[in-house]
Amino acid sequence: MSDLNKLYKKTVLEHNRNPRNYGVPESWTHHSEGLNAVCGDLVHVYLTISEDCLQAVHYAGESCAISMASASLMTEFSTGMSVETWQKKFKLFKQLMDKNNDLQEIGGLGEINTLSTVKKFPSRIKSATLCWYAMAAAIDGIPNATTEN
Amino acid sequence: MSDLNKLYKKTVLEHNRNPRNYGVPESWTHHSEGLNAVCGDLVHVYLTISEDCLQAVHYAGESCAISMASASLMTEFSTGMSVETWQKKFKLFKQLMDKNNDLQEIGGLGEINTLSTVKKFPSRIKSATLCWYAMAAAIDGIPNATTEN
Amino acid sequence: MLREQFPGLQQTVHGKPLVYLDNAATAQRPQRVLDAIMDYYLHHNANIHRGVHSLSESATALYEQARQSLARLLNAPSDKNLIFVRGCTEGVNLVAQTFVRSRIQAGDEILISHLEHHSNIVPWQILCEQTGAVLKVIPMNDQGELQLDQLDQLLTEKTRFMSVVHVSNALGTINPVKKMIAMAHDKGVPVLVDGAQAMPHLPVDVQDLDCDFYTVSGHKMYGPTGSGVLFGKAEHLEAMPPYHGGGEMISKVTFESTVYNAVPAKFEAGTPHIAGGIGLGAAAEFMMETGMSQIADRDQQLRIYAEQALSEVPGLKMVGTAVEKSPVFSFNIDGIHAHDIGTIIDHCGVAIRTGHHCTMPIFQYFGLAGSCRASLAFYNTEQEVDVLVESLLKAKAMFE
Amino acid sequence: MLREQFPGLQQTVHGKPLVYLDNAATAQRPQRVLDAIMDYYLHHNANIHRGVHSLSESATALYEQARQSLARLLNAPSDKNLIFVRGCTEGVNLVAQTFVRSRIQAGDEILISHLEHHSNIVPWQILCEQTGAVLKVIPMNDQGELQLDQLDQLLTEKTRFMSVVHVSNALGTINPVKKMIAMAHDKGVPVLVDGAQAMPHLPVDVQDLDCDFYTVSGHKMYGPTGSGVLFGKAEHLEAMPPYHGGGEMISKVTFESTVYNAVPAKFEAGTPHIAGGIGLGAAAEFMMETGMSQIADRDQQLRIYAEQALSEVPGLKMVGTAVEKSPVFSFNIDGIHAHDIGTIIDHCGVAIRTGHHCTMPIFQYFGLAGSCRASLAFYNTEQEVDVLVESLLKAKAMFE
Ligand SMILES: Cc1ncc(COP(=O)(O)O)c(C=O)c1O
Ligand SMILES: Cc1ncc(COP(=O)(O)O)c(C=O)c1O
Repeated sequence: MSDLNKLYKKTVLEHNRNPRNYGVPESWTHHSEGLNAVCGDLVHVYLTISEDCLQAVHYAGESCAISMASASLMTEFSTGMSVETWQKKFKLFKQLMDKNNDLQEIGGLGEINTLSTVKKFPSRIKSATLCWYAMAAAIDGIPNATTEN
Repeated sequence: MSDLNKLYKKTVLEHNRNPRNYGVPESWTHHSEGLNAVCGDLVHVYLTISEDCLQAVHYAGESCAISMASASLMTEFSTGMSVETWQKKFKLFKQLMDKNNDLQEIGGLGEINTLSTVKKFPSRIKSATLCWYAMAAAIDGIPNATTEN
Repeated sequence: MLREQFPGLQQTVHGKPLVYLDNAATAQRPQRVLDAIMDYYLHHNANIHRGVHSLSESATALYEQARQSLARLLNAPSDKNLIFVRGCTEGVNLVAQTFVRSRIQAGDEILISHLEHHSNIVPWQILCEQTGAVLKVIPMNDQGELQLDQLDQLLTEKTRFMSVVHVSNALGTINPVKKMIAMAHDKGVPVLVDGAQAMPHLPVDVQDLDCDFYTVSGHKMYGPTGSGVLFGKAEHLEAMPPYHGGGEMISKVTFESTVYNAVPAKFEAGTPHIAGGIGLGAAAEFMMETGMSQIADRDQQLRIYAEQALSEVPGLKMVGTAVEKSPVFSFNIDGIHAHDIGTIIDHCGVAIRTGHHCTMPIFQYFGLAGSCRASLAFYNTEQEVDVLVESLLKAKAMFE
Repeated sequence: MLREQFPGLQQTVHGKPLVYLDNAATAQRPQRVLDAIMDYYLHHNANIHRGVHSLSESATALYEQARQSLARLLNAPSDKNLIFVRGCTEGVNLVAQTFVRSRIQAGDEILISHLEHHSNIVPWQILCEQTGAVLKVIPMNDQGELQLDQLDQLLTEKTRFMSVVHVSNALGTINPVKKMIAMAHDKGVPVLVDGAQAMPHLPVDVQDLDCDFYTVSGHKMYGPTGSGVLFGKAEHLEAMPPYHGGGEMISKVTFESTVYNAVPAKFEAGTPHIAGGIGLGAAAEFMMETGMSQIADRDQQLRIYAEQALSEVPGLKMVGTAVEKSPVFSFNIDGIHAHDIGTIIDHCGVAIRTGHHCTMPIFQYFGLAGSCRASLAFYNTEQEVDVLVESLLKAKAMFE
C-alpha cells in the first residue's frame, strides 16, 4: 500500500466521514481554539473535566481531513481518561509525530498510531497535531493554541 | 607586444617619468579639480586662456601612471590650441575612449591615440579620461569634475 | 521544443512524470540560466565594480550587461533606471521606506487594492504605523476584478502614493494598470506596479505604462532565486534618500559625512547577488528571444483549454473569474479540503499550491480559508492539464 | 588536496595560472557548493514553506537543514537564532533599522571603531541622521590596532549600541572582540560583530563570544553570492520589530491589522534566495569537515610565509602591522601607484585588489589614497606567494 493510501484510506477517511464527538456541546468546563493561520487550519476543543477526569471531549472547526480525523480520533481516545494520564499520552504523541525519528508506533497510543504516516508528508504534520496542542492548552486554561513557530 | 606593454611601455612611462607642465603654475585664469573618489584618482587642471586661446595648460595631483601620463600628454597636446578646436578634440577623444567601439586611433589626436589601449582594461578607462573632463569643466568655469556616474 | 530547455521539468515525482503547475510560486529555469550562473562561478568568480584584475573586470561586465538586458526587456529608458533587488518584496519595501517615507505625513493616504499579495500590503501597513498615514483599498467584485468606477473617488487630495498589482497571483486577474496609472497621475499621485506575476506572462513596457516604479521577482520569471529588479523613473531615483548603507553605494566616506554614489549604485549597498544578476540577465535574453507576445499567446491558449477542462470536474468551484486572466486557477472542490487535494494529487506527480497564497484578504472576501491553485507557464501542455483533471477526479473518488 | 575542490582556481589569466589573492573581496567556492545549488535547481526547484507538493517539501527541508548547518558552524543555541540575509551589509542594516532604531533617541550614542568597513559605518550614519543619535569611534594606532585603553571611557551612559568588526578587511587586524563585548556588557551595551572577514578564517562561537548579533557574508565564506546569515540572541529577535513586510513574515493579514510570524520567519519576508541558503549550508558543512582550526592554522602558516616574502620587496611599505593578523596584506610600493601595480601583476595571473577597500577612514588615518591588498585563503600556496613577489618585482622593473 502506498504511503498516500496508508495516510488516507481506512481510519482517516472513516473518521472524516463519521466524525466522533463533533460539534459544540451544550456545556463544557474548558475550551481552546487552535489556529494555524498560515495553512488555515482551525479547530476548537471543548472539555468537561471533573475530578481530574476528562468526562467529555468535543471538537469543532473546519480543516483538512487529516486535521479533522486526528481530532475525531483524539476525542475518542481521550474520553474517560484522567488528565494526568492524558498528559503522559500527549508526550508520547509528540514523540510519535516528531519527524526527527521514524517511529511508526508507540505502545499505549492505540489507533492514534495510524497518524504516524503523516511524517512522510512533513507539510501536513501540523494538521495532525493542532488538535492535541489545542487540547493541552484547554486543560491549562489557555484560550489559544498554535503549532506554528 | 602585449597589451600591457603597449599600455605602459613607451609613451605612458616616459610621460610618467618626465611629466610635462606638471605643478601649480604661478597664475591661471581657469581651474578645476577632477576627483574619482571611488578609485582615489585626483587631478587639478590650471588654464590660462586669453583671446579664446589656451595659452598655458598645467596639471597637478596624485594618481596612477595612466592618469598622470594622460594629463601630461593632454597639456602638451592642448597648449596653444583655440578653445573651440580643443572642444572638438575633446569630442574625438571621448569617441576614442568609448569602450563600445574598438577604434585604435582617430585622425587629429596625434600621440593621444596611444591611450586607446586602455580600453582593453575597462577599470582603468576613467584614469585616462579624468583630466580631460577636469579640463572641460575648467573651461566651463565648473570647479569640480568626475567621470563617475 | 522550448520545454526541453527546462531541465527541472524532466523528472518524476512518486514515480510519475512531474506536472509542475506551481509556477506562480516559482518558475522552472531554462538551462541557459543555470549555465550563466555556473559560468560566473567557474570562469569569472570575483567581486564586481572595483577590481582592476581580469576576473573582476569580466564579472563586472557580465553583471552590467545583465542590467542592460533587463532594461531592454522592460523597455526602460536606460539601464540606470534599474536597481537589482532580492525580489518583488524587497522592491516594494525599498520604495516604501525611501521614496514614500520621505514624502508622507500623518493623515496622508496610501492606496492599494483588494487583490494585493501580502508583500504589497504589509510594507504599507508598517509605513502607516511609522508615519500615521492611512491605508485605503480599491475594492473588488465577485469575479475578482477591481471596481475601477470607485478609483477616481479613492484618489483624494490626501493620496500620496498608489501601489497596485499588475496580475493577481491568487486569481490570475490582469488589472488595467495603464488606465489606473493615468487616473492616478491626473491627481498627481505616483504609482508602483507589482509585476511579480505579470513579467513571466506579458510584454511589459514601463515607458508605455508610464509607471513611476515597477518591480519584478527573478525567480518567477525563469531566473535565479534571490534576484529581481526595481525600475524607477530617473527623477525619483535621483531625489530619493538611499536605502541600505554600505559598500558600493557611497563615493566618499569620513566619520563626519558621506557622499552617496550615483544612481543606481546609491541603492545597491554591499556585495550584490552577482550570480543572480547575471542569471537574471540570461533569463531576460531567453524571454526576449522566445518573444513575450509568443509567451502571452501560448499562455492564453493554455488558459482557455484549462478553463474548459476544469469546468468539467463535478463539484469544482472556480474562485476568480475575471474576463482578463492569466493562466492561474484558484478553485475548491465540494467536500474535500484543499490541503488534502494537494497531498493526493502530488502522488499523481501534480504540483499545485494550496492555502491562501499570501493573499488572505482575497479569501476573506470570498469567505474561504483558501483554495487549490494551479498556475501554468508557457512550457506546460494540454496533456498536463488533462493529468491535473484526472488526478482531481481520483481525489474525489477517494473521498466518496 | 583541498585546493582541487575549488574549480574556480583551475584556470589561466592572460595565459598564466590564476593566482587568486582577492579572497577578502570574495572567495572561490568548492565544487560541493556549486553541486548543492544545481541540485536545488534540477531536482528540488520549488518555493519553500507553504507547499504541500513533494518538490516544495524537499526544497523546504534542504533550506532548513542549511540553517541547521550554519547554527552548528556558529555554535548558535538554535537554528531559530539565524536569519538568512543577502550578506553582511544587509545584516548590519537590519539590526540598525529594527533593534537599534526602536530603542534610540536624539543625543544617544552608537559606538563603532576606526577599523570598520563602510558597511558598518554608513548604516549608523543614516540611523544617526534619522534619529539625532551621535556616532562615536574607537581610535586605532599606527599598527592598525584598536586603542582599547580608550574603550571603557567611550562606553558612556549614553551608549546604546556598539558595532565592531571582528577582522579588518583592509589590514587583517584581528580584534579581541570577546573582551570588547564583555566591556560593553558591563555597561549594559549590546554588541553586533561584523564577522565578514572572520568566519572564512577563524572558529567562531557566538555563545562563547556572548555577542548580541553576529553577521557573515556567504560569498566570503566559500558560499554563493547573495547569501549570508545574521545571528541574534533569541530575546532580541523576539522583541525587535520586523524588517521587510511581505509574504512569509506574517501569520495573519487583514487590511486593518497584521499578526507577525514567529522568529526567524518574522525577518524573512518574501521568497528568499533559496539556492543561496542551500549552497551556504553546503559551505558550512565543507568548513566544518575541513575543520575551522585546521583552516586557521593553515592561514597563519601562509601569513608568516607571505609576511617574510613581502618584506624582501625593496620599497614595499606594509600598512597595518597588528600582532594578531589574518593573512591580509595591505601595502604600497614607492613610486608606483597601486592601480598600476594591480593592472601589471594581473598580467602575471595575480589577482589582488587596489584602492581603499571600502575603508576610506583607515586610509585617511594613514594619509594614503589606498593600497594594494593581497588577501589569502587556506587554499593558496607558498608558491603563489612567490609568484606575487616576482610579479611585484617585474612591476618595479617596468617603472625603473
Ligand atoms: C569587514 C567587512 N564588513 C562588511 C562587508 C560587507 O559585506 P558584503 O559586501 O558581503 O555585504 C565586507 C565586505 O567587503 C567586509 O570585508
Ligand atoms: C503578486 C505578487 N507580488 C509579490 C510577490 C512577492 O515576490 P517575492 O516573494 O519574490 O518577493 C509575489 C510572490 O508570490 C506575488 O505573486
